[in-house]
Amino acid sequence: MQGESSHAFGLAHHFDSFDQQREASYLGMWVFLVTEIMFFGGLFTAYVVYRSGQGAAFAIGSHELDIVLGSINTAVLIGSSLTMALAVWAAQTGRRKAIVAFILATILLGGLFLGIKVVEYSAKFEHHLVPGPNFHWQGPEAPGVEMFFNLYFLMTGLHAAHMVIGIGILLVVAILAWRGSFSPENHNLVEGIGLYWHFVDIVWIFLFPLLYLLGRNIQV
Amino acid sequence: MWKNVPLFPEQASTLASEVDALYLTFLGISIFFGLLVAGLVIFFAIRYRRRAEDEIGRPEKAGIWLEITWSVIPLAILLGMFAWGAKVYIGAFRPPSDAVEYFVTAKQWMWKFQHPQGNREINELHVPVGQAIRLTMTSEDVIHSFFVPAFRVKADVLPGRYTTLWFEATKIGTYHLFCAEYCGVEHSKMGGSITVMEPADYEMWLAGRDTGPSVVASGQKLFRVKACSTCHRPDSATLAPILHGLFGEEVELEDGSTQIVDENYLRESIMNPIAKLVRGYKPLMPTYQGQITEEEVLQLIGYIKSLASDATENQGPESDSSSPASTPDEG
Amino acid sequence: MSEYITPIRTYLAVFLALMALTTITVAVAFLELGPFNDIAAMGIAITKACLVVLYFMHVRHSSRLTKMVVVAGFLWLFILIAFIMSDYLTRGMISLQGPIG
Amino acid sequence: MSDTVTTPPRRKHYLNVDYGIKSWLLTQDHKRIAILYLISITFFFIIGGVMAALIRVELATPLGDLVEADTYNRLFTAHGVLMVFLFLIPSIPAVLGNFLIPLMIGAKDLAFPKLNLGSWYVYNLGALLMVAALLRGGTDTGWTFYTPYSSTFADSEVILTALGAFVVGFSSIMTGLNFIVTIHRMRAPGLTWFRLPLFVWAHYGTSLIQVLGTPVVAIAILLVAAERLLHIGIFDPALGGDPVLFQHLFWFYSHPAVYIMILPSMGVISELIAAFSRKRIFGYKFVAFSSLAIAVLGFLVWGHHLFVSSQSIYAGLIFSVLSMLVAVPSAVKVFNWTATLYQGSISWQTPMIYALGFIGLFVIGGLTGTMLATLGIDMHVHDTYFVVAHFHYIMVGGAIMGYLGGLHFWWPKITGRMYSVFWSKIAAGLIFVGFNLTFFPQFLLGYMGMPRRYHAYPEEFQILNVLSSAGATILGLGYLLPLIYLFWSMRYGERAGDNPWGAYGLEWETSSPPPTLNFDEPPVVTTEAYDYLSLREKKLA
Amino acid sequence: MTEAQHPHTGPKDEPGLDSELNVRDLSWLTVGLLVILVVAAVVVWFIGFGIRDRLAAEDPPPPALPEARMPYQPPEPHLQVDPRQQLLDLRAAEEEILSTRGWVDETNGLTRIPIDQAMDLIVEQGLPTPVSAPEPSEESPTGN
Ligand code: HEA
Ligand code: HEA
Ligand code: HEC
Ligand code: CUA
Ligand SMILES: [Cu+2]
Repeated sequence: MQGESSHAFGLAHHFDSFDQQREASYLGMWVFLVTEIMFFGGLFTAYVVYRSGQGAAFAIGSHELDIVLGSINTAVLIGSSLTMALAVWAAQTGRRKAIVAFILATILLGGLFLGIKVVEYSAKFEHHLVPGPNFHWQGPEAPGVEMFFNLYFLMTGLHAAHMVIGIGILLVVAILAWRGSFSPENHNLVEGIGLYWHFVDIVWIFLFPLLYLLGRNIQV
Repeated sequence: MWKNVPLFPEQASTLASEVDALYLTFLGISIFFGLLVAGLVIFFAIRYRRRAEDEIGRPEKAGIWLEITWSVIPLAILLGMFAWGAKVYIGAFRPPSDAVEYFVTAKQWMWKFQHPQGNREINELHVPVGQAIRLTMTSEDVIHSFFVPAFRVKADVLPGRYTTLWFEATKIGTYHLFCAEYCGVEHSKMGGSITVMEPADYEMWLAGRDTGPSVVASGQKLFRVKACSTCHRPDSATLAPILHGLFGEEVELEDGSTQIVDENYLRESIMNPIAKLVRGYKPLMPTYQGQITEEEVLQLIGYIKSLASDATENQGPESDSSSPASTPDEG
Repeated sequence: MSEYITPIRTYLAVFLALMALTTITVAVAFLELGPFNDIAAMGIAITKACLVVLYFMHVRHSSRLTKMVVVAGFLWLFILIAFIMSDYLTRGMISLQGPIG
Repeated sequence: MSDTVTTPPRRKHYLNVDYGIKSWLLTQDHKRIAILYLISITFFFIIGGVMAALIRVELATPLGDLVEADTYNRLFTAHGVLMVFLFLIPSIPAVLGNFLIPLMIGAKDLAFPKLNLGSWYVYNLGALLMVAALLRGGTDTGWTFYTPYSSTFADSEVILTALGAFVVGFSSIMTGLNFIVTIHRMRAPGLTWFRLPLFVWAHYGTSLIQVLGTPVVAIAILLVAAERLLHIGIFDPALGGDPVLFQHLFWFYSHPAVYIMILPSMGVISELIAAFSRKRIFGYKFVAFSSLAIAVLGFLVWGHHLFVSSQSIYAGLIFSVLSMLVAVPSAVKVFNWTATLYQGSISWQTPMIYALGFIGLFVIGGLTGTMLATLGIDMHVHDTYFVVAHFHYIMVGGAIMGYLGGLHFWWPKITGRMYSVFWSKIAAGLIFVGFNLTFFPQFLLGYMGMPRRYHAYPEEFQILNVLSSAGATILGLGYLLPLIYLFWSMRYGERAGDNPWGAYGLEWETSSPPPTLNFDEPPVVTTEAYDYLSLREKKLA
Repeated sequence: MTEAQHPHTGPKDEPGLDSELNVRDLSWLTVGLLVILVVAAVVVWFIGFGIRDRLAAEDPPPPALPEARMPYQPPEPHLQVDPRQQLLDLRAAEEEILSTRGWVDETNGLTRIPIDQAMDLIVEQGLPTPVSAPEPSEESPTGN
């Protein structure tokens, strides 16, 4: 990266203006997010296909998930999106300390999300509702319930992996922000990780109803 | 040497000629467009060769109508081929309701068959000719694919599901069966054969699992044993009518009427020859009623049907079919 | 064109809207609406996603190119799912006259 | 000895501006990165080609006598995987695209130079994984990795190979992303979209496909690895899963992927035809839009690989009719190229020989593709050598001809040297003849019913196989020649001027080789694309 | 290099300006594409089911005897279709018999007990000595 500890990022040699650099960076990040849409899309497709074939089993499986923890997690993640947006605002307006503060808040909330997920996962492990050879389910529709949990772990696992990577990058960005690398002219990295983080939030916005809320109207 | 260069598989099912017609038509269209484009390219490349170092070409205005024309015409051709292909395809995958159901299980690296009567086979399937047959297939392990080039049918065989294909064989013979979906080490060896038999032969085969000599070969033997050949010679019509090429022809009877020679006529001629006396012959042929079983009649009929009108053909062993793609007949 | 800076109150408003929608979607899940359960859940999720995209991700005030990119992404996902479902929903309709044993 | 003429200092360009391995491995110059890619993909082309040679030697006899069945299966899998993922998909975009796009649009570099270098390293990481898999015995699933064989039954290095493909996919995504942003945001003043070279339009379409399609195969591969490693039976029928879902996800990418392989080649052909007819491409806008049409429509046809795999008949009908639709933009291009030749000033230089060869072979490959899209034909020839012939015609006879043509066209620009014209024409001829001899018999074999991926086959197929193998030898020799004379020319070839072909394009207005920042003065564009008239006037002025 | 000499290209002069992107045309193109897809789906529906129905009309009427109607199963034994599942079912059935109580022969008063219990009983009481009539209730299960 250019710049020593207290120098802000400047203009790359192949760009003509800060505006051009910012627009390129923003567009590039969005193109990357489109690839992420398609990446998660494969799993969403599997979910739709299999759910259309065995809706009852999926509803039964969904009942085993903790809707309270899931809802809390949704709120936490939305909150972290808010703090992330505020971090970008701070970068736009050149508030160095605020950037760091908001990014740290985002990291904390993200960590909280992951922590709750760990709690949920261990509950599943205890009940043998884990993908792989150790799966065990006493009730009806065992094959379909196993498929539901396969998808649950794959989708939330991929999502969690994205969050871990996001938190890692946020740490780096926080350090860079502390060193004063960002300015209102060039804070593309903050905007970029912001876009990424919001995308992860959007994935969860879809995962939550699909996994946790289906079949709640049925008494099981 | 060229006789051995295979270019086309045999047509052994009702589907085969449809597929071949579709293919050849499309091939013709492709050759046309290929030659058209290649011809134009070569012609222009020669005609407009660069003659001076700094020569440049003459740009013309693009014409939207030209673009539309050469978009719409290929599209129309392609849509036509699509529709025709769709018709053949649906016909191939939708079995008629009277198709007899056989069961097939594929596993690495063999095919297991079960006839509706209960007989089971491995890697070989015997079927009667002229009967719509529907195969209900599944796999025990990985995806395989049931492919008989002579029938032009193919369908993947999946684990945990039933897939269906159907065919109606039209020609006696033995045809390759291939596995057409990669399934592991012995994928190349996961083949076999489909043997198409006369219905009578098929029944015999089912009953005793003894294929025995075919109808035609048995008929040929009977023709000698029952002394038919003492009178019916292939080269002389003095004593008795020549039977070669007789099947399907019209004959003139004593009373002036004509009749087409079909199976019923042949049977009647064997069992009660005087009833249908052929014009120009004395009533010398004895009746074989009581001296010959129905099965033997069928065999004789089968043999007579197989006699080509080439009178030089006589006592050589008759092969059921000669297809370049057939494996050695398993008799 | 210089960057548009979203005011904080907009962010807060969107945040509250998202929270409200989350509460609604959880509550509605417990009602018996037949097929509309799914439609409601997805509709609310799509609304939330739109809010995040437009405001948190600044798409509302970005170039038309960006908007096209976003639309293209979701359109492609829709194509993936729709075409694959066109297979699964129509299996066995034309080829077989009926289920087999 | 005063007043002597001192030799001017050697002109600095991107090749000699800096020496040393670090200056190459840490470069951010798109031109050097293109050379790095050239080395990598050539290396893997040779390995994939050697495997093809082994396959053809084995197939010359009906019995499986050269190698064991298991080895043969690993051979064709490696051949397909290496040729598709490590050679053909990156080939033109990562070599010619990387080198030329900034030049063609008058920019100093791509939008994200570090990402560009990163993409090369990611490519090598993926390639390393695949090589590791090969050294440990390779995989035997075929390049299509169909489940449940690949996820449950195969006893080979599936995970390593699959992860290799996964990683290489990201390299492809990075390149595509870079190109999209660059083409949108970094064009020179005056360079509107409809003044762009068609090469750029073609790469734009390609990049769209790379970005939208690759992630889906990535997740499909990941799921196979998960099913294999962790036994998460996502495609397991016992759990209500469907192996055909894998096929859907795989082909959702892999059909558009084949358009990734051909579109850049078509872009090259447009440039070659324009340059060697000294004429604007006829129907420029139509050719430009057809690149986008192929990119978009190419996403709607993948089910034509599943016609007999228990996909619903109705879906089969849809995919078939849409496949007919996607053939039309290709037809439009072919006709427009042909029309460009009319009243052109046609020079039979080597790149043009490749371009004209491309047109013929692409038409054959494409028409046989539409035959495959016809349901009634595909059900007979699916998974036979007819399909193998179709795709080799269009990938080798088409895409690779375009690649070689482009390499021969821009070689003087890239290296500053010219190669032996005589040997280049011999090679082109050998390749054309060898290629047709190799793959034409395979159409006949396929219709006869010889299935794909067969190690041993019935005797009656032998003579056509022998013809095919003979052709493969000639083809191999044909490919050997450019390797030799192009390499030789880098040291001993005649030095080339800025514009040895007299072609139109921003890349020809800078020196050969170009300076690191591409242009001494940032260009401003005032003419339409392929405006040879203005080019001649400028030269005369 | 005045403004008049080169038109806007958009981004490099003024980033973010989308004079280059004809959103209106692109939107109509997308709509057009979706319309084509829908039309194709509908037309193909009619073609597909039309051809199917025409084929169905050519089918012979079903045979009078219900046994002769397709589909029917061939006589036992059937082809093995899923050996893994069959084995699982077999093991489950055996496990069921081995681990539960139940009647073996109700008319003769023969029951079975779980095998663990039987093993414990044998350890306590020793192996049963051969007698002429079988001992009820202490018999280890005979299974199938
Ligand atoms: C560069 C790669 C490339 C390209 C460009 C294409 C282009 C096309 N392909 Fe091909 N294809 C492959 C690579 C490619 N393919 C590969 C690798 C496989 C096999 C994968 C595997 O299983 O391993 C495959 C397999 C494949 C199948 C599946 C076969 C099977 O497995 O059963 C089908 C079926 O529809 C198909 C169709 C088409 C069509 C319609 C086109 C069209 O886009 C072609 C359009 C071009 C033309 C039509 C020619 C120009 C037009 C004219 C001269 C005008 C006049 C034309 C008419 C009137 C028609 N291809
Ligand atoms: C992507 C591009 C690509 C390219 C360029 C090629 C190039 C070639 N391919 Fe291949 N091929 C595929 C992609 C490609 N292929 C794919 C995807 C499959 C399907 C795999 C599967 O089923 O899973 C396949 C499968 C395939 C098969 C079918 C295997 C089977 O189903 O059992 C065959 C058989 O002939 C074949 C042959 C060849 C030949 C002879 C070449 C020649 O063009 C190669 C020529 C190149 C060289 C020979 C190397 C360079 C030359 C030298 C180093 C000189 C010295 C060498 C000699 C003199 C021999 N290929
Ligand atoms: C699917 C492949 C297969 C076919 C076909 C097959 N077998 Fe076997 N056979 C096996 C396997 C695997 C074993 C070893 C596993 C076992 O004992 O259950 C075996 C074991 C045997 C054994 C016992 C060997 C021992 O050491 O206990 C005999 C006897 C036998 N087969 C006879 C036959 C006969 C006779 C036929 C043909 C009519 C036949 N098999 C066909 C796979 C096959
Ligand atoms: Cu079974 Cu290939
Ligand atoms: Cu395809």
